Amino acid sequence: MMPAKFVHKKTPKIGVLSSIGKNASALVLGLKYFFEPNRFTLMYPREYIVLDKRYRGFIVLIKNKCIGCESCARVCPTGAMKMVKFEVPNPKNPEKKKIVKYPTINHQRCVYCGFCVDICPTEALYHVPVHDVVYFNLADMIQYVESFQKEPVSPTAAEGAVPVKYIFDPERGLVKVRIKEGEKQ
Amino acid sequence: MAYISIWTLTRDVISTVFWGIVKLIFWPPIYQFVIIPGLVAALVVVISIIWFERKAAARVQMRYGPLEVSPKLAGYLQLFADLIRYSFQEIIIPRTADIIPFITSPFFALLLSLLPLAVIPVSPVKWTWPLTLSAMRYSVLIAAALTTLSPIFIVAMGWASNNRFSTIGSMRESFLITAYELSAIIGIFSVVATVHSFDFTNIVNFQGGGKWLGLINPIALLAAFIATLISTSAFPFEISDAENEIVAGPFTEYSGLMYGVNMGTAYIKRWAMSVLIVLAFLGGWRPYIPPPNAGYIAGYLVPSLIVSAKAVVVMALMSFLRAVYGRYRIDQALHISWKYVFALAIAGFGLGILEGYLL
Amino acid sequence: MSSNDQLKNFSEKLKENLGDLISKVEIHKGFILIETHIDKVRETAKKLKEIGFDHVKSVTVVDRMKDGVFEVGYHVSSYLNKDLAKYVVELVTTVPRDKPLVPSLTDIWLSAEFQEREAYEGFGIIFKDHPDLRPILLAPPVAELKPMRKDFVVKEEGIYRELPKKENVSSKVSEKKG
Amino acid sequence: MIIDMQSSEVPRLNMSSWEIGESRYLPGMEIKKLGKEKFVVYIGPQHPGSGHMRIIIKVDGDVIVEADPDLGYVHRTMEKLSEGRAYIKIIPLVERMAILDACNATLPYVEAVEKLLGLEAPERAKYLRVALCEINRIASHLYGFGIFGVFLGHSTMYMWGFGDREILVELAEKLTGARLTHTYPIFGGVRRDAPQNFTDNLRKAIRYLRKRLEDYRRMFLDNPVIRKRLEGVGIVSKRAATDLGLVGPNLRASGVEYDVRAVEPYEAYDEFDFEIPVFEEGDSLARAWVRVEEIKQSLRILEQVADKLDKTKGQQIMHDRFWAKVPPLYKKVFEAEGRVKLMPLFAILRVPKGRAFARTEAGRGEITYYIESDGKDKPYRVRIVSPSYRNAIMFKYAIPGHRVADLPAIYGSFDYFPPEADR
Repeated sequence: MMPAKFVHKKTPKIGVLSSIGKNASALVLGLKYFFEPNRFTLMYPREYIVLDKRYRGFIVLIKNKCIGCESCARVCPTGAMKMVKFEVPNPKNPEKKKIVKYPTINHQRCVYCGFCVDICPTEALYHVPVHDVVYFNLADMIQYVESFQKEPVSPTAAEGAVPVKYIFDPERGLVKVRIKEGEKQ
Repeated sequence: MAYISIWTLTRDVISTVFWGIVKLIFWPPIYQFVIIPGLVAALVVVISIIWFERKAAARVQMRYGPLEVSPKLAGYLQLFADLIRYSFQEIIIPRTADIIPFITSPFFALLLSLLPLAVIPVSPVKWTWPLTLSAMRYSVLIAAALTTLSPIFIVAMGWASNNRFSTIGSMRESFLITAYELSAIIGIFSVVATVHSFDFTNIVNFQGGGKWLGLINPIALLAAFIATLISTSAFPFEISDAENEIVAGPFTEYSGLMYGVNMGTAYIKRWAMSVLIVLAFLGGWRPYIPPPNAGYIAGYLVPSLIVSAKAVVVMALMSFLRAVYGRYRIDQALHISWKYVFALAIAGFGLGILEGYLL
Repeated sequence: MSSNDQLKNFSEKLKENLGDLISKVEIHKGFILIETHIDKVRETAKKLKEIGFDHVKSVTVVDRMKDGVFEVGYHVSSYLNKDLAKYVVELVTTVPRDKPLVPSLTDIWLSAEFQEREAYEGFGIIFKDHPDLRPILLAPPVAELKPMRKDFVVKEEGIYRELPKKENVSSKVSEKKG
Repeated sequence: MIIDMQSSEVPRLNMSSWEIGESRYLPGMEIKKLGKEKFVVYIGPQHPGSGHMRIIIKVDGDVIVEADPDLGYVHRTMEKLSEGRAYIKIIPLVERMAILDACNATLPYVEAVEKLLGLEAPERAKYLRVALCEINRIASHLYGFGIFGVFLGHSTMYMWGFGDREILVELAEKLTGARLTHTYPIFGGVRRDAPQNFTDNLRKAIRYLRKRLEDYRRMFLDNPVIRKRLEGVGIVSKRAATDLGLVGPNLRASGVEYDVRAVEPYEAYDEFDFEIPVFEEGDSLARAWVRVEEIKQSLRILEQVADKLDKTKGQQIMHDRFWAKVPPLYKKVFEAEGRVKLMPLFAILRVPKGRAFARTEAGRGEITYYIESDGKDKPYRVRIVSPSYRNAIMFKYAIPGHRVADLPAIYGSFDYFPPEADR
């Protein structure tokens, strides 16, 4: 137990003379960054980040694993994930129909919190590390069982943008590194 | 015979027309006001300087600045794209605005901020002087007087817009006019005291051999520099159109091309002031000395380009300050300009008199 | 973390100090609740401020629709007194739902000003002698609905979705094939 | 009145008959008589220096005589919505009030529910929570600095604040899988374990940020222009700060010693050695300095967290109640991906009857949650008081008497964030 201590401080005072020095100091710093800029901008449509596998991107369904337990729909905080009922013939009793349920997703609402992926007892849902998918109309954003199973493709990657990744650096903060063909995971 | 005479006639006509156009272009009032350092040069410089300002600030700020419009030219054409966009935007005139001053003020402000350029010499060759010889003897006085005209129309814009932010903005502008004009003019006039002449030609000739007045009298140069910053609302004195406080100050109600004109006016004014500073402090067209009977190129174009190049450097320096400073509050700016800049200007004037006595 | 014993000791002390101004002291998770009659609210608040509770953290109104009352609570604590800062005390009073009139405590705790305005717009509780009782977050016509009351119900959606007509057919076909 | 979210019908409001208190008009639309020399300026909500709010100021010349903050432009009725949904669904809801401070905004909620459930997160989960909280705190301060910079016309500080925030956002993404809305703490623990090289990256980022803080000082805080704008502007005395109930750095800049991390240490904050800077002046400059000093201390905490995380590698990050009886698949996933799978009961979690109050120190100050459960799967009442909401009162009391140009300086120095205030 070492509780935090309160430390009283005062803002440093600056006189008239030293303010000239401070002006110069700021100007010199500006010039330093003018000549040696530190930039890590992502040139987005021409470059794209190869995201971590842990990234909570678009969600895809593996239909075979789904047991229709509704957990994902219950836990969805925005009502994006909802179940759809299907009637399929019951192999044991051909007279009665069997009802199966599968999740569907509305990407207009999804906030990618990943609760559905985490709560799924059979790992039937998983995240794809893709964050930029374009839909041509709003109706397409509601994905029913068929389209929900397809892994979305990032349009930038599909159009041949340069894959990059960021690595941490103690001097420059982040450094953008180009990923070569072989390196791709 | 007839064939030849027609040929010679055509040749004569063409050459007359060509030389007529050349003469017209290099006719001092036209050349100074429209070509260099006037409208055309001002536009090119302003567009380049805005581009430089954005790029320089971007380099300091971990960004790239304009790039998408022409990646190979480092985004230089972005400004032209902006210009085109401005010119196609709808110009909205508020119903409550006072229409005639609202429409005319931006253009008067633009024209008047260019006017000082039409009365200054950009070459020592006599035929290039835009004024008569007797008027030329007072060119510093005339140019300085003309620089004071355009702010009135900025105040008028704010008043005509009938918008609260505009009113506050033009109120700030009118405070600042009184604060910087005196310092700027006294700063430039300290040169007059040193050289004992109101003639820019004499002042520039005085500065031959690296004897720049800016080096001899740096206090006056600093005063004139800061006063220029204040007058053209450059950082850290971007006060009359402070975006986060009063939206766009006097220009709040302007849209489309009129807004573009307003934004350009500040830069054009900065350009005119930079040219004045170059002539007064930074050696004008020196070290180049044209031959006494020089023609259009050697006697007019080259010296004017030298002056322009120096002025561009001054402007670039002013623009770079955007990356380093925030903005002062209006009362602080007034405090600074009356207490420090004015004192600097007076000190520079005193130094100028002293040097005029000694040198 | 203040242990349970500490909380108990502190609530005993509060009881002693406030005497018969309060009708109930309860220890809840993270705060001590003291209940007082509506007529004694201002007096109790003044006393609490004298003890050293100098600011209001939250003006918490709970609509007890079944009992027909609003529970107006002020979560108070201290900035300047470090011993008191460890505790959060809720000063609670109840008012009938049909006549929600409470004396304002803004003049005692200025920090309650905006939060009382929020309670006013959400529940329609009128704070007597509040200097500036207007809605704060909501526009007046919305505030008139008193949306925080329990009888203003926001219905959540179900967890089923209907298939659109076309895909319904095609997926049925695929089901049969599979 | 019942609002059905599925139906497209909006409840009809009778606009002509409502009458509330004295004003019969929408805020800002009142007709008032003013003195001849005063006039009203509406700063916002579409003003470049206002954010999603409006400040109605009355000016006498250049001096503000009265300021009336008009909040609610981004009000999302979080308290009301919370009453209608399951406990776990509230986490992604409330974190949206301060997306750059998401962990700090949700942590007290999670803690309050944990108090009701009577459980505490395991050790490593606590360290992970602290790590994300401090990352968020620095990111929030940098964002605040950025906005502060642009309010003063200092565009470089704006870009630097936002540019360097990217490093912290990247760290948070590596830890949680999302850049901003992390939804990271959850009842009984956290959702993801730290990845392999997280602590190395953290240490690199700490070294970089220490270097940059020196740049900030040279470029912004010691810049004479900025100092001139901030020194002695918007002074809030110790007494006034207490009475107004200000929170966070703004309170500590006025000399009040209050920080939830010290007063009532939550999570693992009592295990770390750090200081809480308190400044005496109470002006805008002190508020800026307090944030810089706080970033330094946060970096210090993060350094210690990195060591602790290295020490507790491989430990459980979910409370036994939700982890002891999970099927083997869950443990397999955790070992392979570091991802905590949730028991299906989370979706219908019933919380025992009771009331809980929790407070934590978010980036902008103290954030408090009051939760009342009636034993069902939905809370009976959730009361959220966010730091910016408590700071909002300063617009009314700290601004009058200053010049129009001081308004952005004071606004920026308070680091006011409208979405957080409006909730």
